[in-house]
Amino acid sequence: MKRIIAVMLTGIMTLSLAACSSAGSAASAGGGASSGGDVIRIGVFEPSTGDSASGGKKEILGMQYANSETPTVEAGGKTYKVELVYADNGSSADKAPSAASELVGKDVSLVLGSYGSGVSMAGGPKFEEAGLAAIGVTCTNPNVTAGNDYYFRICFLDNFQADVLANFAIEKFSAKKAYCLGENGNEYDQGLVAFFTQVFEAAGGEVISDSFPTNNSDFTSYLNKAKSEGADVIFTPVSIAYAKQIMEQAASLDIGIPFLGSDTLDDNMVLEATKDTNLQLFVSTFYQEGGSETFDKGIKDYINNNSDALTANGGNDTISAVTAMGYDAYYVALEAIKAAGSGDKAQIKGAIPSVKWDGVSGSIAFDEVGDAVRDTAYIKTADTSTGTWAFEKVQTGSGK
Amino acid sequence: MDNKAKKNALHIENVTMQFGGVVSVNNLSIDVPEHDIIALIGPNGAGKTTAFNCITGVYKPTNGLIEFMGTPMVRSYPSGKDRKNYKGENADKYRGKSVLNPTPDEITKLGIARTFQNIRLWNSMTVFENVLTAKHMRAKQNVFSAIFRGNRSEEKRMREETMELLKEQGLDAYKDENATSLPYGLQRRLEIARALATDPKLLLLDEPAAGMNPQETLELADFVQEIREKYDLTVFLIEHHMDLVMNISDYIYVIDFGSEIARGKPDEVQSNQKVIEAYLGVGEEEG
Amino acid sequence: MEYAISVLLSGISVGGQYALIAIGYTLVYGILRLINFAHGDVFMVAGLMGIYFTAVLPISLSLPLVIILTVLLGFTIERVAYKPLRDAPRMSVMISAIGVSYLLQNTATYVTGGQPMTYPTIPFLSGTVNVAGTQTKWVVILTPILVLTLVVLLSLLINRTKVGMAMRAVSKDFETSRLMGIRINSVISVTFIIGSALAAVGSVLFFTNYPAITPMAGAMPGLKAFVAAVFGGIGSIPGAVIGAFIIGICETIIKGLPSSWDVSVFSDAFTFALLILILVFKPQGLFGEAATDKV
Amino acid sequence: MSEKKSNLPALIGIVILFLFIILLENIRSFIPGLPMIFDPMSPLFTVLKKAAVYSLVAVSMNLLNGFTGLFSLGQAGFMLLGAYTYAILTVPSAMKDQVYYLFGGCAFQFSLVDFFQGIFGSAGAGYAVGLILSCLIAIILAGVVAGFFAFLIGFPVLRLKSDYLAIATLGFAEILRAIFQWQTLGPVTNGANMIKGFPTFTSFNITGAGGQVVLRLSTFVPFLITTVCIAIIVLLINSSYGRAFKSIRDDEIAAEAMGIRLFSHKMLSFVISSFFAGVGGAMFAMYVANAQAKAFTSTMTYEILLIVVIGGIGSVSGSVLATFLYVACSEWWLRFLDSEQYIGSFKVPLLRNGFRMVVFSVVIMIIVLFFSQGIMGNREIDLNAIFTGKKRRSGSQGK
Repeated sequence: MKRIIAVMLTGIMTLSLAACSSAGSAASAGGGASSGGDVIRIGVFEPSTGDSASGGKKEILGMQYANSETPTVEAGGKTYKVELVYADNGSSADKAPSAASELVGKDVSLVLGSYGSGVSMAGGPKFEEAGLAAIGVTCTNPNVTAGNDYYFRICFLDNFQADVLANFAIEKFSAKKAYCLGENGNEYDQGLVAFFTQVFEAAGGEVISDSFPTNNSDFTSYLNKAKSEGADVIFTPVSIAYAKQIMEQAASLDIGIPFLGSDTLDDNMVLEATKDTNLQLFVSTFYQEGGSETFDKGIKDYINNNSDALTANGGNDTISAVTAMGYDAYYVALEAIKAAGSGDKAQIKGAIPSVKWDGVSGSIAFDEVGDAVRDTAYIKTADTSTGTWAFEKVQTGSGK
Repeated sequence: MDNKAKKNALHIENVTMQFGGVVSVNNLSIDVPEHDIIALIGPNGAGKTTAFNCITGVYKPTNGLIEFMGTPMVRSYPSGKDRKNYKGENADKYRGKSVLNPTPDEITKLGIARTFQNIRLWNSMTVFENVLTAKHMRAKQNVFSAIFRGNRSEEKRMREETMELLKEQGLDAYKDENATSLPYGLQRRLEIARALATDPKLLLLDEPAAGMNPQETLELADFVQEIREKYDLTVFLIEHHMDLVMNISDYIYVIDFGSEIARGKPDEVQSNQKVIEAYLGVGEEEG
Repeated sequence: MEYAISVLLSGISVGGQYALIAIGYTLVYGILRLINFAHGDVFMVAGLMGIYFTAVLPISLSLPLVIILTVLLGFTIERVAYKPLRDAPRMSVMISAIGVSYLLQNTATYVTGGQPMTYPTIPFLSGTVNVAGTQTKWVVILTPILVLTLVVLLSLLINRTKVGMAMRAVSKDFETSRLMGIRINSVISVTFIIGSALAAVGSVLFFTNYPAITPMAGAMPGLKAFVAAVFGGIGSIPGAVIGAFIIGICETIIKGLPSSWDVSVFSDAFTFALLILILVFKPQGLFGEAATDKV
Repeated sequence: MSEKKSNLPALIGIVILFLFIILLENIRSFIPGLPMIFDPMSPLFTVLKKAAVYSLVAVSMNLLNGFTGLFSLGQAGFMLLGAYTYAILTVPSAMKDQVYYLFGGCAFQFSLVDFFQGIFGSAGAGYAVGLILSCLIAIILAGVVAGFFAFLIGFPVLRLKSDYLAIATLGFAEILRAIFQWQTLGPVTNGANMIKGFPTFTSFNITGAGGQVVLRLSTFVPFLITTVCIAIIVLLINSSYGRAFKSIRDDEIAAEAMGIRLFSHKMLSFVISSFFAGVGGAMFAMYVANAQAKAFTSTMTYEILLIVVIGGIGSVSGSVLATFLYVACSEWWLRFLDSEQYIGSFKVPLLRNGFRMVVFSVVIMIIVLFFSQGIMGNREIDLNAIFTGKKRRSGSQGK
């Protein structure tokens, strides 16, 4: 009897959901059919659950702000309303393809995202198959754009970033010995560590590296090891939650070695962890607050006037670099639409390589692989007394 | 007594089973001649089922030897810590000989099949499947031929034989019923049919009449004798029901607290004072 | 030397925190023969409650509240998700436990928005102290002491009180205890209450030391605590505690091995390898009792 | 009654299903005016592909958990083995330097794809034959590797009791993951980086001279592989061995007493289940177009376990049905729960990111607690009955 009820319930659920979803897709299909109308959809392929949710949300924030600032675009003599369509890729490679096809199914004209390279690589083939261009915002792994004609990106790459940080370590601290710590199985961490090691060792330094297992919470052993090995700098290109743990534990251990971090550490939750400690933390990043005053003011107002945005930003109005990147990505997308003259995805794809845009994070242009041409990164340091980021310098790589 | 003249199907010698400090079966020796029906009786907790479990490989006896059809099947002696704590007799009788401790399925393969005191049918299967599955052991097939139906003739044979068995047991009408939905008496019968499906030479019945009414018990007695003839079986059974035991057994062993207290033909045992004291007085009231 | 001490200190602290979770596992398993997969997540939820309460209430008030609510959570989980399945196959109960764990993790993701949350600083516990040249938090020193105290108290409870006697009886023979008129359900509830309370205390200690909480924060400590409980002999409280310390210390030693060996990634894998080894060679654990099945 | 005859309707049904899927995927190129949902890139097809992959994994888990009564939680580990075996064997040599860029190329230069292209040529029909053969062999080897590992770890773990077995297999999967992520093995496994560039489902679309797709088969291929595999599992379950597995599940002691070798049958079930989990893993790699150890977590195993429970432990058709429902709900139909919705001007409360999974886990708990039989219990949908319209007595084994 119960079984029959179960089957019935399931049936009803299925039917109602199917009805529900087909209604939804019918609506969007209607929109799609009238693409001669006045709406252009931009897909936002970002994680809002899972490990990278925090970064993904901040990136979305930049796009939302840009969208609120410039909600329309003129192309081919017509004014289109720009609509952001979201799909959560769940920070995981197995959810990414369906999130990608969700966007394809909603008939978007191009896609922005994602925070995190793994999901971008997992979603990439879907976009390619659908002939849909994607602009990566902060996915820094070389393999995102390599071998995929439809993936572009506006950020620098892992090897560049590692290069910059290794040079910074040598120039600023005359470092001879570096301790690298990354998450086991995370391509972002391990890629940066590998590139950092190449550059640092080429410059005559010594590198000791360790990996910690996923969901690790005790970092004191690693930090003590770095200390006992006499490392001059500690390089931790890890995701936000781990970075936070590492900072907290380093503070209680009185480690006294400067930390170098990659763009992921440019996050106010990490910053918070360094407040009122004697930690030295330097991160390389895409954008430094103060780079564009109008943008800074605008986005702070936007964040402070919108409780959801404030939550997404971790409860304060410190601007993350990824937010600025999201902002720039939106405008690059608009430029591409303008250049294409319509919302047609094939034309947009064709237009992107020639797009040039002076964004808040610097000027953006694409090379033949689809990567942004960038040769500088910002280094900033955590001001532990005020709990803010302080600009350190503009750093170039070793030129390799 | 003509037991000596006959060949023994099962020969149990000095079997002791000790759990920690408790001796459940103590120095038990039993002979089960071929084609006979032998019974092992004793009050609750006397160690009857433990003895069965030693024969069928569920337990490894602490000490003793069990021969099947003249070849040693189980042999064990206490060693190490067990030797120090050993409370039974003949501790060193089998020392030096190889330890034999086959698993239950190996014993079944030799030709010993059993039923259980608390019926253990496969509850998700039909009557037919219960018997058919017991044929699996002797089927000539491997997993590939089974998947790709290369064993079709073998499968056909098994199904036919199963059907035959069910017909003989009068269970064919129920073949598609779920095994556990059968009345109690039929479940017992099915368990015996399932045991027969493994082509045994020796059948061990663990309280086959438990929970049956007098009528069913009578039928069971006939049934046991019938299958003995038909399949040329030797039967070794544990029973509470005195009627059944006295009716069909050729020879009876009585144990209490793990040790043998009497043995003999039914009428001899019946009149044995020790047995009456230990067991019959209680048993009659119960049965 | 200084380095060795620092590794040992981390190990003791990690082990102590595992111990508090492991006791919950071992109690529940001892009685219900159920791997309570949700236990690690209860621990995580306790941590989150700690964050949310201290944001609005003083610590002296919020910590007791966390313990009470965690106990309530553990109690509710047992009543809702395990009790109805008392007579179902063991697999069903375990699946239910996995389901609860899934639910707690997803709810935590929903509530926190997937952001790692920062555990508040608790005065004194978060303070630092210098041990033989290594700086560490007070909580590291206090955890083992607290664990040992709790073990003594629990042993007293189990060996000297009526409830404890009932618990022992139930874990020896569930059915007979039921027939003997022991109120099984209340005994089980008491077990869950004790386990959850310990998880709450554990969460305070653990997250003071490792202050970032993600929805997955409970999963790994939970699994490791279970391994510790098996290692020590499931059902035995001192066993669980000793197992937890051994695992904690081994883990930090592995992490602390020279980087050139490149084995630190296997600190978690080691725990599981240890589990498989112990299950194969000494399934009853260090202090557990072997059980025989009745045919 | 001969078996072949009675299974004919089911076979015809399956062929019709295949044709229907091919038609469905290509229909929009014949009738362009159809709604977006029929676009080959729409979520419908992503869901169908993923569900096809997952249903094989779910059925393989059901074989072990449902039919043999072994509670194993190692499925993700075996999928990982399958995915990596497939990926390493099929990445074309030309791609290897780029994919293994951190390690200066792959230590394992052989590629099945190149091998067969060397034989059959790299264009036209020769290419197709080479592709099919290389994928087929790689998939089978993926299963073999997974099965072999199962065989190795089966020795220690299959002697354990139910819940210990569960936790030991779970631990085994975790160990495997750590090993595959280990940078030291990078030249083979690519360490933390994903392996990509190998043939995926999309590679099976037939393209014309200009590179445009003529006939899409990317949804059909996973259906075909899954159907064949599940058919084999069903044949196994209905064979003498399948009955032996069930007897072990129902009563181990009785099974042993009836001469069924417990250990070797458990091992058999474990190895076969792992073989198909490995095949499922290879297909999963084809679905996500990459292989990365990070994806094969215990959460994945739990997800598959929950699918099996929803479908009914001990029902193959239940598992398949539940997989399609589960994947469609979690990846498609329930996505609306994750974003703010308005009914008119009324903002529906609670809806925001993560809500979908909360609702989902509540539904799962309700099923586990109140409908523990799942959708199908241990019954099966009789394909023959559906396609002949005749209803046979359920449970009839007299065929």
